[in-house]
Order: sequence, then structure tokens, then C-alpha cells
Amino acid sequence: MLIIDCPNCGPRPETEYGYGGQAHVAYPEDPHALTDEEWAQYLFYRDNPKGDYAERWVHSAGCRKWFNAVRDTRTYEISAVYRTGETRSETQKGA
Amino acid sequence: MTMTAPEDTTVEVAAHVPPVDRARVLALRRSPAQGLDEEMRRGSGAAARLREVPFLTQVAIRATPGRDGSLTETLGLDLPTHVGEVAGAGDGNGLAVLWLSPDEFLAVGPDEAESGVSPEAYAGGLAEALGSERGQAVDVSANRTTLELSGSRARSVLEKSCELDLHPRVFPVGAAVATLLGSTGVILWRTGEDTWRVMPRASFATHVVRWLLDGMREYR
Amino acid sequence: MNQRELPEHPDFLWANPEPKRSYDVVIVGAGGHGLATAYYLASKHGITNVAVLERGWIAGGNMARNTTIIRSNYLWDESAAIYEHSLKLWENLEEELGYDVFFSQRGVLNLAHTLQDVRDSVRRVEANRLNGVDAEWVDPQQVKELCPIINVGDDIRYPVMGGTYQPRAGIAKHDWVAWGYARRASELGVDIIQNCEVTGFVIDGGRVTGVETSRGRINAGKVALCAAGHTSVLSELAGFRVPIQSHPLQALVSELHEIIHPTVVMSNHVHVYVSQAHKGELVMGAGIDSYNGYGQRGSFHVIEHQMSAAVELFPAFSRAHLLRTWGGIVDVTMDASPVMGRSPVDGMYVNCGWGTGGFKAVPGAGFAYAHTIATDEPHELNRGFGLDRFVSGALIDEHGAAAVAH
Amino acid sequence: MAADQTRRIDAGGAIDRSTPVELVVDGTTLTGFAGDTVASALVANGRLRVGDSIYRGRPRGILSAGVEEPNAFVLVHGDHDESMLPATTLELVPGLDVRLLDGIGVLDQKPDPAEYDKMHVHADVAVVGAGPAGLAAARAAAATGARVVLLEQDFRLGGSLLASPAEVVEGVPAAQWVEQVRAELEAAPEVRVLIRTTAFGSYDNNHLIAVEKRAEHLDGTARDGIPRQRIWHVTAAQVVLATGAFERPIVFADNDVPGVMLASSVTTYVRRYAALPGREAVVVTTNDSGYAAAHALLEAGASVQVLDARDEGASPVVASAAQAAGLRVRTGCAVVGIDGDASVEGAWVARIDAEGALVGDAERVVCDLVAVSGGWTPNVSLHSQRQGALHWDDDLAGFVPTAAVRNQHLAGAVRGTYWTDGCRAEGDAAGVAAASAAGFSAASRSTVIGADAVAEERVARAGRTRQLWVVEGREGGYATHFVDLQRDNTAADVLRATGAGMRSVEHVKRYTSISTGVDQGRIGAVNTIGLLTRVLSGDDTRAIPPGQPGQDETASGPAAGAARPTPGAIGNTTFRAPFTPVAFAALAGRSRGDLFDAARTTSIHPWHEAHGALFEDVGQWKRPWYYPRPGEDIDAAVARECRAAREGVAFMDATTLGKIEIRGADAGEFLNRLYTNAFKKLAVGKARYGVMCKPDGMVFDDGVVLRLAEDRYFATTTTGGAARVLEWLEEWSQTEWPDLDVVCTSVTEQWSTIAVVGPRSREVIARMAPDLDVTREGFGFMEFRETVLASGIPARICRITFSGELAFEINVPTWYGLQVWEDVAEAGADFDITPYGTETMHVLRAEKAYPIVGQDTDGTVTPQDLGMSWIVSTTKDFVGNRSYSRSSHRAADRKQLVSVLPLDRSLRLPEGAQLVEPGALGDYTGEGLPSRPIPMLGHVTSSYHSQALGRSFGLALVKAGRDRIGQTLIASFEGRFAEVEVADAVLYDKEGARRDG
Ligand SMILES: Cc1cc2nc3c(=O)[nH]c(=O)nc-3n(C[C@H](O)[C@H](O)[C@H](O)COP(=O)(O)OP(=O)(O)OC[C@H]3O[C@@H](n4cnc5c(N)ncnc54)[C@H](O)[C@@H]3O)c2cc1C
Ligand SMILES: NC(=O)c1ccc[n+]([C@@H]2O[C@H](COP(=O)([O-])OP(=O)(O)OC[C@H]3O[C@@H](n4cnc5c(N)ncnc54)[C@H](O)[C@@H]3O)[C@@H](O)[C@H]2O)c1
Ligand SMILES: Cc1cc2nc3c(=O)[nH]c(=O)nc-3n(C[C@H](O)[C@H](O)[C@H](O)COP(=O)(O)O)c2cc1C
Ligand SMILES: [Zn+2]
Repeated sequence: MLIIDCPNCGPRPETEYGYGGQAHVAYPEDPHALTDEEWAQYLFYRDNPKGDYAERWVHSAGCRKWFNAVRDTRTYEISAVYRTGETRSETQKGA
Repeated sequence: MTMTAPEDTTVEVAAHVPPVDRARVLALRRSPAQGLDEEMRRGSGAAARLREVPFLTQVAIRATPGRDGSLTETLGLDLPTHVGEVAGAGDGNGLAVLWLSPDEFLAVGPDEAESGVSPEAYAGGLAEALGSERGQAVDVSANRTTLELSGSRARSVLEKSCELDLHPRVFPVGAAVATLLGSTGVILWRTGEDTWRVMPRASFATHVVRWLLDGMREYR
Repeated sequence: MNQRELPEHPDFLWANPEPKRSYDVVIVGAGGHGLATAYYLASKHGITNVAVLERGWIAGGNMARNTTIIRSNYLWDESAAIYEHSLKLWENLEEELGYDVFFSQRGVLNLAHTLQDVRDSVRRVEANRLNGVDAEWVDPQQVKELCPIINVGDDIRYPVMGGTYQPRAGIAKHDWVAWGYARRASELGVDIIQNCEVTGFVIDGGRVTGVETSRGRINAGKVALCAAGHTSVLSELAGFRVPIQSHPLQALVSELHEIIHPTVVMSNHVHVYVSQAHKGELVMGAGIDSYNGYGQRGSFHVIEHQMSAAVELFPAFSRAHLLRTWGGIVDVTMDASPVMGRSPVDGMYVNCGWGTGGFKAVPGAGFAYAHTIATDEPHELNRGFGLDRFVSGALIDEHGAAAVAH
Repeated sequence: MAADQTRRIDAGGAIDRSTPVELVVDGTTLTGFAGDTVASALVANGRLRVGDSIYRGRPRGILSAGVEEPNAFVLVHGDHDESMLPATTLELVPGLDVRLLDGIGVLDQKPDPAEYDKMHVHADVAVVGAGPAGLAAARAAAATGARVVLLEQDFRLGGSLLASPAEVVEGVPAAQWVEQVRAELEAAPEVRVLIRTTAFGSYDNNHLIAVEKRAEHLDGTARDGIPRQRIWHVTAAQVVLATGAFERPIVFADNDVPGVMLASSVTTYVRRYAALPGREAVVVTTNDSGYAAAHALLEAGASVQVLDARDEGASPVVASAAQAAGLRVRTGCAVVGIDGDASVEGAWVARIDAEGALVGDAERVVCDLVAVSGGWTPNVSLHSQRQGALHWDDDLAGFVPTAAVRNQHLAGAVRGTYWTDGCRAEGDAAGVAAASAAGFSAASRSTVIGADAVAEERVARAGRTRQLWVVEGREGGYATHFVDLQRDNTAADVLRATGAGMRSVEHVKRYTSISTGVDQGRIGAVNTIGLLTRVLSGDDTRAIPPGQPGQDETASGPAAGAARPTPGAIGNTTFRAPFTPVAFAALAGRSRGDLFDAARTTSIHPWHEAHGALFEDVGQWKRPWYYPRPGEDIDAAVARECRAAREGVAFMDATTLGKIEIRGADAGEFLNRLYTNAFKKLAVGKARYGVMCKPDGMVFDDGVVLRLAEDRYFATTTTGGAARVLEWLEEWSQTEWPDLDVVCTSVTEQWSTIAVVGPRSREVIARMAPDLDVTREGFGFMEFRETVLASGIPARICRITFSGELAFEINVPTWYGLQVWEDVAEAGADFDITPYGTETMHVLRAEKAYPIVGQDTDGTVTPQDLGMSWIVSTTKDFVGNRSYSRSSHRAADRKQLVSVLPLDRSLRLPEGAQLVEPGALGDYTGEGLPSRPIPMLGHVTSSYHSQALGRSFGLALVKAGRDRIGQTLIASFEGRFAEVEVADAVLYDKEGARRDG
């Protein structure tokens, strides 16, 4: 059970959240300007690192806000949470 | 604190129906847990009691604090600013505004039958007060119902399926949060030392009542 | 074999040689897929100068962790073809490997609990039959006959409305399948190198020529990835991406009980996957955790949910005991279908994305992958599973329609 | 009274001699006392033998007195039989009726009447284990005012102290000390002491999961409302693990004969339960702890001799105590074999060399009990579940935690501290440290010894353990040298595994099945690992794959050049939850039966129930499926309902549709981006149907959107899609387009929606809403009006149709839903208004080819595939649009939605039937399976009998379907084939003439 520190609501159990995969994958400015390969990258390809991963969560059962977290995919430890639109360093806690 | 009708609201509904008729109309409402009254009475005991507090006026507010037009003025309350905070009547006796997210709030006030203010009119007034600011005020009075769980073991009953820390150090009287009770989303509001409001959405009311009653049986 | 007999293993399984400097083919990952690929390279293509490099102990990844369900009743033609080919290989595997892998064709039941489940199930059954895959729609009474311990009553939240049944489907003993392949591969000259982690690739002019490992550099004519949940990490090292995400998937067992569960039952809606292994333990798959993870462990609420589902459908499991839980790292693609074929690097091949269901594919995937590696061309069986489908949009979407995992 | 308790010691023990308790074992009634376990009652009655071993059928005896028991499993008869419970942990309660098992359980097929529940609590400090270390830790933490939870699996506090009640702790006898601490804890307001509660799982963020036995000990049967067991979820800021250590046996020939027992368990039986396992005992030990058993036995009147495998014998204090007590001790000796089959009759004793091989001849010693101690294994399960590191300690001969996991503390025997005062002191220190880390400052007790100081003393105080992994037998071979008693695995099996090429301890586990039983290797794992160190040579070990991750460095490969690996290099197999087995039902908690999953109901549900509706599960909703009248089957009921809708008037509860209010200056722009069609220019007061796609272009949801005001829209979603769509809107607005002025609120349950459908619906609506102009001209299609019903209830009425008929939807706040429904029924009574359910809704919409997302689509279908190119804007971009230019979307053979008409007009195809070209079947008759795959063109997504058309029909997704209109295809189902004609998707009222009435 992950306990995730919602930037708005504080620590809550994982069951209150929805997972949104990799963070900072912006919707392309103009999808039509992309090649099929580039569009496929946007649609289907995400990083999948073993280690720190900046990912998106939504606090579905609480404030319903999306936010980002940096989590180590080996230890599952979360080293930072920050609001959508913020960059990681602004609110990063710990190391 | 009582809820007052926002002034200068011209809501069709209020205008349309004469007050005396309105009482007759209000009598036509059926609350989501109404059919479970008897079950709740039977399932209640000294240490844990459950009842429905039906028909509270509820308005869903989306607004950015500080940029809400005359919304707070109209409300007569400042919007709460952090998780758990309830502005106004933390004990539920009067108008209260619950924090749901940095830009989402729930105003809860008395039943129209008590206040004389129709929820539609009230929500309409708030929407108007918001003006052109980003946000929303929507009547959601029927969207959720309010269950009141009280008694010395009320907290234990909740702890059976609520994963939050309900210790008074962490969850004081007058605090409210949106969370899960089992797998059902609810707003949980501590209105007294041993009194809690559990607000599920209307379609979940039967389930939540049965779920709570099941958890109460050992304290009967 | 009787529940109260201990298994007989061959006296010798595989050798533990020191790695050579160079191989024709280096396979990365000694799970079921890696070992089967090595075996088919050697046995079907005569390529025996092969090493299978394993960072830990062989078959210690998902191969050690899966609920061993084997079936071929997939919806789409491409899937049905490869899984059915695999099932046919399973049917001859014990003979081929000379190893009793406890392949038990006890049938697999996929239950339906809603009208939409019923539609999807019938659709799959009809598609399966035309694809030559044995499949039947069974009504609740027949469900009860196939598995008397299922609660088919109306008094549950999601009553059983019927199910699909594949009689030839079943289970096998996971470890022994891997060891059976390892043993034959080892006999045919394949080097199985454990405790040897691939940490990089030697790429020369767009072509792979070797791998860096925790036991030194090993040159290779061709490199075939078979690293399941770790594939992204490796492909990243080789400079390309694969469209997979690695998630924890958990499973659990009870202690041993006298046999009461004759088949395999899967219910996507209520969320139970259960069989009773030959020793007598109930083997169950739990849900996949939503987040990415390489921890070989998942969240406990997933197990709790699994338990309530199990007790709901199988009242007799009420006081079976959870004995052990564990997690694997499954490699999930967007369309719940695998990726197999050439990679963007010459001489390098990928086989991944089997997600929650690649155990059953071990023989078939090994067979097709060996062909792909040996001939540098996809086999008919894996032609549709290349990376190009993500560009063209011709996905083989197995969750939308079939809605069953494992 | 205790006449039959032949082995009950006259005095002492933590049993209540005034409360005899009967116990039925395999049909025979025995007597024990309150305070006994089933096992101690058996011992007190002179019965050590339990069920036979699982595979080899060898007689087995009680080996231990705790959760590590590998042999003594029972089935407890009751309301619901429960199997595989260790007799050693089963508290003796009145009415217990047990059957001894042979290592395998039997599942009861009756329903389990007992109840189970869960509790979630938070603590500043959670302490696991209530031995001297745990009690001291809890006491120290409690004194700071911290919220403390103490979890102890036993039904008594005290841990190992229960077996040494006279030992002095803080100046008082242990039993008294435990009482004092208990009283202190109970008096503290923020402390919760849970006995009979096993912490079985340790998860991230200090989330402990425990199971409490709550009711079964009361009188065996469950009381109404009192859960039999409870799962505790404890989230703690700090955790103290004080879980003690397990003793392990010694591997010698026939070491499984009943009467061979762990030495510390012998002590426990004698001192805690006043039960004497044997009168003539041999104690064989590799460490000091065996001596305690010898003293206990001696004091209880048994004859004892001690075989100390160490040449040097015990540490001085222990040795002199032995001498003082007159114990016979032989050093450098061990038991090398047992005489007797079903019980120990004698032990073969010999000198052994450094390898554990016999030196000289063995001597037969008559005895009925062999107490064994092969050393101790810290109980690190919970520590290891959190990937806590371990290292091999050569002196203690055990895997010992290297450092506690973050926010955790270790105290006592779990750290390899094997003397009481050290344990107590460590506990004290850990309690203080934990509380202060949780923010509670504490004045520590005067007696606290620094934990580091304790560490240094560890070996000095408890003595050295000899690493004796296997004792050679008098004959060659290891076929009866049991390593894992439960799995019936011997040293010979381990050797076979290494002989087969196995090098990893994980492979040895899986080849042999050692450590996979209920005790999870508590008895056998370390001896197996030790044995591997004996048999693997330096050559072999280069290939040793690592054992448990998180172990010390040496675990990932043996030191170069070492002739033999150390146990640390081989490592442990992985520790996993649960620590001890937990009943499935306990984990299910209250999520069973009706409470398994919430059933969502509309405000009108009571009416549906009262009117005989059958329900369909749609997501969590219960929706009326159809309303059969007496004697009607589904077909007859649906035909009647359809007729009413097409010819008269019918009504349906459409409350379950998702509803979202959307507001903002950019609301129109926002919707434009998410729906395939445009909403910006929709006029206020009007409604428009819309489709949403995922970025891959596949249909995701659909619904009607109303424009309430310039800046307000009201969107409806599918029943199953409500939550998904709201999250989708939020996701895009929050993460991609935060600059758009738009917000959304779910109002799904604010509104009850009643669809009134059919040519006579206008008349019903006119009666319902007298203020409303319902004329064709006055209230156009796809418009809506706010009004007040005759009842005075405010309503929003839309003219929308999902059937093609003239239809209205009345929306009222849900608390009026039932009233308005009843009013509609009354208003329509003259027209024989008929309620209809989802089945009829499906037929009506299918006749018009309105697709159902999820039924006619499956995540691979685009709006174009559905024949709805008209809804895909070409003038604005939207999510999904980019995907349509990919090659697979331009393919000529994409599947398209068409209708299929069976040539046999009465044949209703099963939904899911596949479609093939005529001639594709070859010689396949439907019997068995085709010899090669038959290419499929598509499948039937929806299929009904149309009352209106007087025939059956279906919708189907067919490759190049629209080009095939007019063609005949073959539908394949249930081994049968039927010809169908492909037709335009819309079959009924193509011109749309009926929608305006
Ligand atoms: C809980 C669970 C239940 C499942 N149930 C089923 C089921 O019922 N039926 C079914 O068909 N499938 C099931 N699966 C899926 C199935 O187990 C996998 O799809 C399949 O095992 C994957 O192929 P593999 O055996 O080759 O993978 P693995 O066994 O995971 O093999 C990959 C190997 O690569 C090694 N490796 C990784 N990185 C490196 C490196 N850098 N260098 C060297 N070696 C490396 C790993 O150590 C590992 O041994 C289940 C999976 C899980 C986790
Ligand atoms: N060599 C020796 O002589 C030797 C060896 C080991 C221990 N000992 C003695 O044993 C005592 C050890 O004290 P201690 O406090 O460390 O341990 P302990 O054995 O006294 O207490 C541990 C307690 O933890 C409980 N426990 C273990 N796992 C649990 C779980 N998961 N959930 C709930 N409860 C759990 C046990 O039931 C037990 O009561 C000392 O008195 C020491 O002298 C001596
Ligand atoms: C089909 C199957 C059956 C299993 N049966 C048992 C069992 O009876 N007892 C047991 O302790 N573990 C059993 N396991 C689990 C393994 O002990 C182990 O947890 C699993 O291989 C994952 O490895 P790990 O836990 O060491 O990471 C079984 C695993 C599988 C896949
Ligand atoms: Zn939040």
C-alpha cells in the first residue's frame, strides 16, 4: 500500500488515487504536424525506468486534482510531490 | 448561524410557486435513505446510532479564493483554505462551507423546509455572485444525502472501513474531508466529539447505510 | 501423479559453464521465453553456439511467479494463432522434453457475470471455434457440473450467468517447464550462464556485436532480448524504446488441501483466477497494481480484494489460508498483446509485452522467436506482433473484447 | 479430576487448574486446563504423536510449542470446519473437537456462518511482540504519551518469559514483571494492547497488517455481530519489531520420530504449561540454550543428560549452573540416530568430528524424549518483508538484521540478543527512540543500556553456537535426515538438488519444496543453507545466483578463492507475507454477499422492485431489465414494452446516465476539443448528441449535451462512463489546458431522469407540465425547457430520443424522482403507459442503429466505423482526430456497423455470432472444429426480435460492411450456420418521421 502525499490533502492511502503514468508528456502542440511515428510515440510509448520516475496521480476520492510525484520504481519510495504545472524542484522534499 | 437567501435573486422557481404550495411540494420529496429509517432505528444502540439527516441544502462551489466575485460576501463566509477546514457551522447547525479542493467547496445548509430558501434559488444566487469569475455554483442538494453516526463507538464503526486517522489530534471536531468508506466515496464530517456526518452520493445511500449498520452490530 | 507423491526429477538438469568469449546468439534473460528460444534455436535451426544470460537464477522472474494458466481462447486471429500453436506444442511437450512438467488439461472456465460479459464470451467462443480453437459456452448449470464448488446461486452480488470453457486448456508446473527447456538446451550445447547481468550493448555501426555483463564482455552475432518486465531497461541501453510499462502483478497460494477444485476458473468481473495445483495448494492471481514497479511486490489491498472475490464465488475457500503472496513484474502493452520481432538495432530482437499472460506462450513464442532470430524474418505467427503496428494503428487489442488476463 | 493428565506436573505453569476444559481429539475426549493449547493438553496427556507425514506416511510428533510447528496440524470441527491449524497455537476452549491431519487440509463446503471485519488504526509507535523486548518498548513509548499499539500473537503477554516465570526482571520474577507492565500499559490512555493478534504483513510506509482472533476463544462458536476474526491495518509513524527468535532442530537420522522436540519448546511445555513431554530425556544442543530445557526437565523430575555438540561445551555461567544442578553433560557429542518408529525409545549417541561425522561407535541411550537445539534464527520475517538487510553472524550461527528499515527499530532476540536483560534494555531503548522519532520526547528509564553496548555483549552473554548442519548417521545416506519435516524433505533431497546442477538456494527450494510449507522454512531453511555450504565447493559457487535481495554483500557471490561459501553468500529465500497463514474469509472481511460491492440504485428503485422488474447489472448500478407480467417470458415482455413505446407510450428510468455541469467562458471551446463534433455554436436552450474519442481515435463515450446558458453546458454520459468521463474532462482541463476558463461538477445523482416515449408521450407530458407548450412547433426536437410540473415540482424537460419515437426526458432533483415517476404513471394511465427496461431500450435504439458504447464498440471502433462520419468535424481539431490518418484507418476492410437480417425472419442470432463469406466454410459442417482457420468478417454486436419490423435483426461490425449491403453472409454460432443479409444499419423509420410525433 502506497501512502501518497497529495499536495492538497496530505497523506492518503493509494486506494484514493488513480494512476496516470509518466508525467510531463504534453499533448502535442499540433498533432497533425507529427509523423505517424511521432504520433505513435505520443500515443503508446512512455518511459519505464527502474529507479526514479516522474509520474502523474489523481486524487480521485479526495480533491480530484492531478499532481505529479517522483517515485522510485524499485523501492516505491516517493521523494517528491508537486502540483501540475509546477516543476519538480519547486516543492521537492528530501533528497 | 442560519442560512439567508441571497438578496436580489430572481430565480424563476422561487417566483413561480407560492410559499404555501412550496410546503406541499417539499412534502413530496423522498430522501435516499427514507426507506431504511426503521432498519436504522433497529440497528442503533447506546454506543452507536445511525440516522439520516435528509434534505440539507447543498451547493457545489467551484471558485478560486480571492477571485470569487462577491461569492464570499453572498455566502457570508470566507471560503476555507485547506484540507479538512469547514467555514461556518462546523457542528452542522447552520451554514457551513466544506473544503473539497483548492477550488472546490460544498456549502451545506438547512433543509428548505426549515430555512425557507430553495436550494435552486440559493445556488442561483451564488452563481450570480460569482459573476464572470472562473467557477461554478450548482445545486447538488439531492446529489448526496447525509447520514449521522453518533455514539461512543461511532469512531470505531468508521475505523472499520475508513483508512484515515480519526484521532481527535488529527481529525478534530468541525473538520470534514472527502475520502473513501470501504470502496465508496463519501464526505466525512466530524460535527461533534462522538458525532459524524457521512455523506454518500444518493445512489450509494442504501449500501452505505447497510454497510454502517453491519459494522454497528457488535456495539448494539 | 497422486497428490501424496513427491515428484521425480531428472538426476541432472543443466550445466553451469563459465561464459565463452563469443556466441552466435546471446539471449538475454533465462525465463521461460529465453530458455525455450534457446532450445528451438538449437533443435529446430541447428544453432547451438548460444548463451542464455541470466542476471539471477534461471526462471526466477515471472516464470517463478505465474499462476500457470494455459489456454488459447484469445479473440483475435493473430493471438489465437500463436497461442493455439503454443497449446499444440504443450500437448507434446512432456515427450519432447522428456520431463514430466505436469501439464494438466483440466479445462479453463471464464465466467460471465453481466449481459455484456455474456456477449463478449459468446463472441470469443464463436471466433475461437472458427479459428480451430476448442471453446464452448456453458450455462450456469454446466458451470456447476464442471466445478461443483462454484456458487452459481442468485444470492450473490454478481451471479454467474455462464461462462466459456476450453477443455484443452489447463495448467503446468512452471519451474519444471523452464528446467525442462534448460536441460534440453544444455544437452544441445547451449550455455546457461546464471548470475550474469547484461549491463550494456556493444553496437557498431547500427549493428549489435556483443553485450557487456557483470561477468565481462561477451561477443555476439545476434542478441535476443527475453527480459519480460526488464525489457525497457535493456532497450534503453541499446538506444531504443519499447511500448511497455512494467507493473507489479501479484499471486498467492494457500496451504495444501485435498483436491476439491477440478478445473481452472477465471472471472474477470468478480476478479478471481484460481486453480488447485497438483500438491493441493490453491493458486490464485490477484489484480495488477496500477503503478509501475520493479519491486516484485504489490499492494496488499489488491490481495484483500482478491480474497473477498474468492470467498464470494467459492464459499468452500472461506477458511483456506493465505500462505504466501508474491509479485512479479509484468510488461504491459497498450493493446495487451505482445511485441515480437526485429528491433531498430540490426542483429537485435525483441520479445516482450506478454504482460499477465506469457507463460502459456512459452513454447509457441520460443518457437516463433527462434525462427525470427535464425532467419531474420518474423514467422507467420508473429508477423502481426511487430512494433510497426503502433505506427499503423493496427493494434491487436485483447482487452477491449476478450477482457480476460493471464 | 486431572487423573487422565498423566503428564501434568503437579505445580506451576500459567494454566488455570480450577477450570478443566474438555477436548475431543479424533473422537477421544481428553481433559486439559484453561490456559493450555491443544498441543500442551496433548503433552499433558502423554500424547506426543500427531498425524503422519504427508508423503512418506511417517509417524510424527509435536515438535514445537509455537507458530513454527511443522507436524501437529488439526482440523477443527465447528459451524464450519477449519483445517491446517497448528495445535501449538490453538488455545484450548470448551467444545473443541479436532482431527489430526497428515499434513494436508480438507476444505469445508458448507457456507461459513462466521463474520469477519477490519479495523484501520494509526499509531505513533507500533510494537510487534510482547516478550521482554516488546513489553519494554511499548512501556517506554507509552510513557511519552505517544499512541502505542502493541501486537502479540499469543493469548498471553510475556513471550519467552512465559517459559521462565521465575527469571528475575528488573528485580522481580518475570511473571510479576509482565503483570506490572501490562497494568501500566492498560492504564495509559493512548495505548492499545492487542493479544491473539498476529502482525502478518509489513508493507511500505509502516503499514502493518495483523489478524486478531476475537471470538473463537470465547466458546468456539461465533456470536452475532462479533467478528470471529478481525484484520487490523495499523499505520504507524514508527515500528518496533520485537518478534523474538526461532529455535531450529538438528538434522540427524530419524530426527522426525515423535519424541524429538525443540529444546525451548520442552522448556515451554514444562514451565508454562506444566506438562512433561518425557521422563527420560536426552538434550542435544549446539548452543547454550539447550541447558534451560535440561534444568526444566530435571526440576520436573525427569532424568536428563545433555549432549553438547561443542567440544568446548557451554559458556562458563551456563556450565557452572549445569554443574550445580547436577546435570550430566557430554561435550563434542550428538545424537546420531533414534530408536523407535512411533515414539522415541532410545537415542544413539556418539562423539562427532568437525564435519559432524561419527567418531567411534554410537551408544544407545534409553529415553522417551530428545530435546534438540540446533541454534536460533531471529524472527526477521516482518523486517525482511520490507527488504530489510540481513547478514550472516558466524558466532550466533544465524541471519541477523544488519540495520532496521527506515522508521523501524529492532529489539531483542530478533537482533540476535539472547539474554533477557539485554532484550529488555534494547526494547526500552527502541521504545524511547521510536517515540521520540514520532515527536514524543521521553525521559528514558534509568535502567536503559545503550543498544550498541548490548550488541557488543551479544555473543559474550549468550555463548557461541556450533554450526552443525548435518550429523552423519550410523549407516550411510541421509534419507531419514529430515530438513523440512512438513514437506518430508531430507538432506538427501538437498544433495540430489545440488547433484542435478542446482546452485541457487531458490532452485534448491523449488526442486525439493523445502520452505514451502506452512512454517515457510522456519524449521528447515537455515539447516538447508548450512548444508549447501557444506556441499558446494569454490568451483561451483561462481554460478551461485543471489538469494534474497537486500542481503549483505557476501550474498551476491562468495569470497573469491574460498573453498566453501558461507551461509551468507548463499542467502535466504525471500520472506513474504503473510508471516503465518490467514483465513481467506478474514481477509474478505465484510465485503461478502450483498456487501461485496455497492449496488447503486435510483430513487425510483422501490417502484421497480414493487412492479416485478428484473434487474441488469450495469457497472455498479441495478437497472430494470424488463418488467415481466405473470406468464410472460423476456421475449413477450419486451415485445409488449416495445409495442407500447412505438404505438402508445412507455416510460423508462434513465437516472443512471452520467451528468456533468460544465461552466466557463471557454466551456464551448473545451467541449469542441474533446467531442468529435462542435459545441461552441450550439444555441442556448438546445441539445446536441456528441461522441468522444481517445487520442487513438477510438470511441470512448457518447451522450447528449445541453447548452443551459452562454457559459453553461450540461453533458450526459453513458451509465458506465460517468466517472470515467468526468475524470477525463478534469484531466484535460487540469493538465493540458489549465488556461481554459472551464470547470466541471458531477450532477449525476442530483437528477432523476424519466424518459417518456411514444406517439402519445406528448399528451402525457402535457398533463405533467401544464405550463409547458409541448406542441410540435412550440417545443422542437433537441430542445429543452425549464418548467414547473403540475405537482409544483420544478423540472427540466428535454426533447431527446433514443428510440426514434417522439420522446421527452423529464429531469427532476432525485428526491422527487419517485413522485414524478408515479405521476407519469398516473398521467399516462389512460394510455396504458408501460414501464420498460434496458432490454426494450436496446431493441428500440438498435432498430435505429444508435450504437451502445461498449456493446457495439469494443475500443477498436471509430465514429466513422459506426457510420457517424457526420459527427466527426472536419473544421476543428479534437482529441483523436490525428489518428484517423494512420494507415490502418484508411484500410478498405475496416469493420463497419451495419445491420444483418437473418433470412429466417424468426431466427434471433446470438450476440457474438461470427460472420463469414459464403463459401469460406469449405467442408466445415459445424461439427467439431474446422481443420484450418476460417476467415471471419466480423461479428454480431446486438441482436433482437423487432416487434416493429416483425422480424429478427442484428447490428454487426463487418469488414467493409457498408460495401456489402445487399450481400448474403453466413452467421456462425453454436455449431450452426445461418444466412443473413447485410443491410443499412438503420432499419426503422429511416427518414426520422416519427421523432416529432
Ligand atoms: C503473478 C503472475 C501471474 C501470471 N499468471 C500467468 C498465467 O496464469 N498464465 C500465463 O500464461 N502467464 C501468466 N503470467 C505471465 C508470465 O509469467 C510471463 O508473461 C512470462 O513468464 C514472461 O516470460 P519469461 O518467462 O521469459 O519472463 P521472466 O521469467 O520474467 O524472464 C525474464 C528474465 O530476464 C532476466 N533479466 C532481466 N534483465 C536482465 C539482464 N539485464 N541481464 C540478464 N538477465 C536479465 C530476469 O532475471 C528474468 O529471469 C503471470 C505473471 C505473473 C507475475
Ligand atoms: N540462546 C538463548 O538462550 C535464547 C535464544 C533466544 C531467545 N532467548 C530468550 O528469549 C527472550 C527474547 O525476548 P524477546 O522479547 O526478544 O522475544 P520473545 O520471544 O520473548 O518475544 C517475542 C514475542 O513476539 C511475538 N511475535 C513474534 N512474531 C509476531 C508477530 N508477527 N505478530 C505478533 N506477535 C509476534 C511472539 O509470540 C513472542 O511473544 C529473552 O528472554 C531471551 O533470553 C534466549
Ligand atoms: C504455481 C505456484 C505454486 C506455488 N506453491 C507454493 C507453495 O505451495 N508454497 C509456497 O510457499 N510457495 C509457493 N509458491 C510461491 C513461491 O514460494 C514463490 O513465492 C514464488 O516462486 C515467487 O518467488 P519469491 O517469493 O521468492 O520472490 C508457488 C508459486 C507458484 C507460481
Ligand atoms: Zn487531494
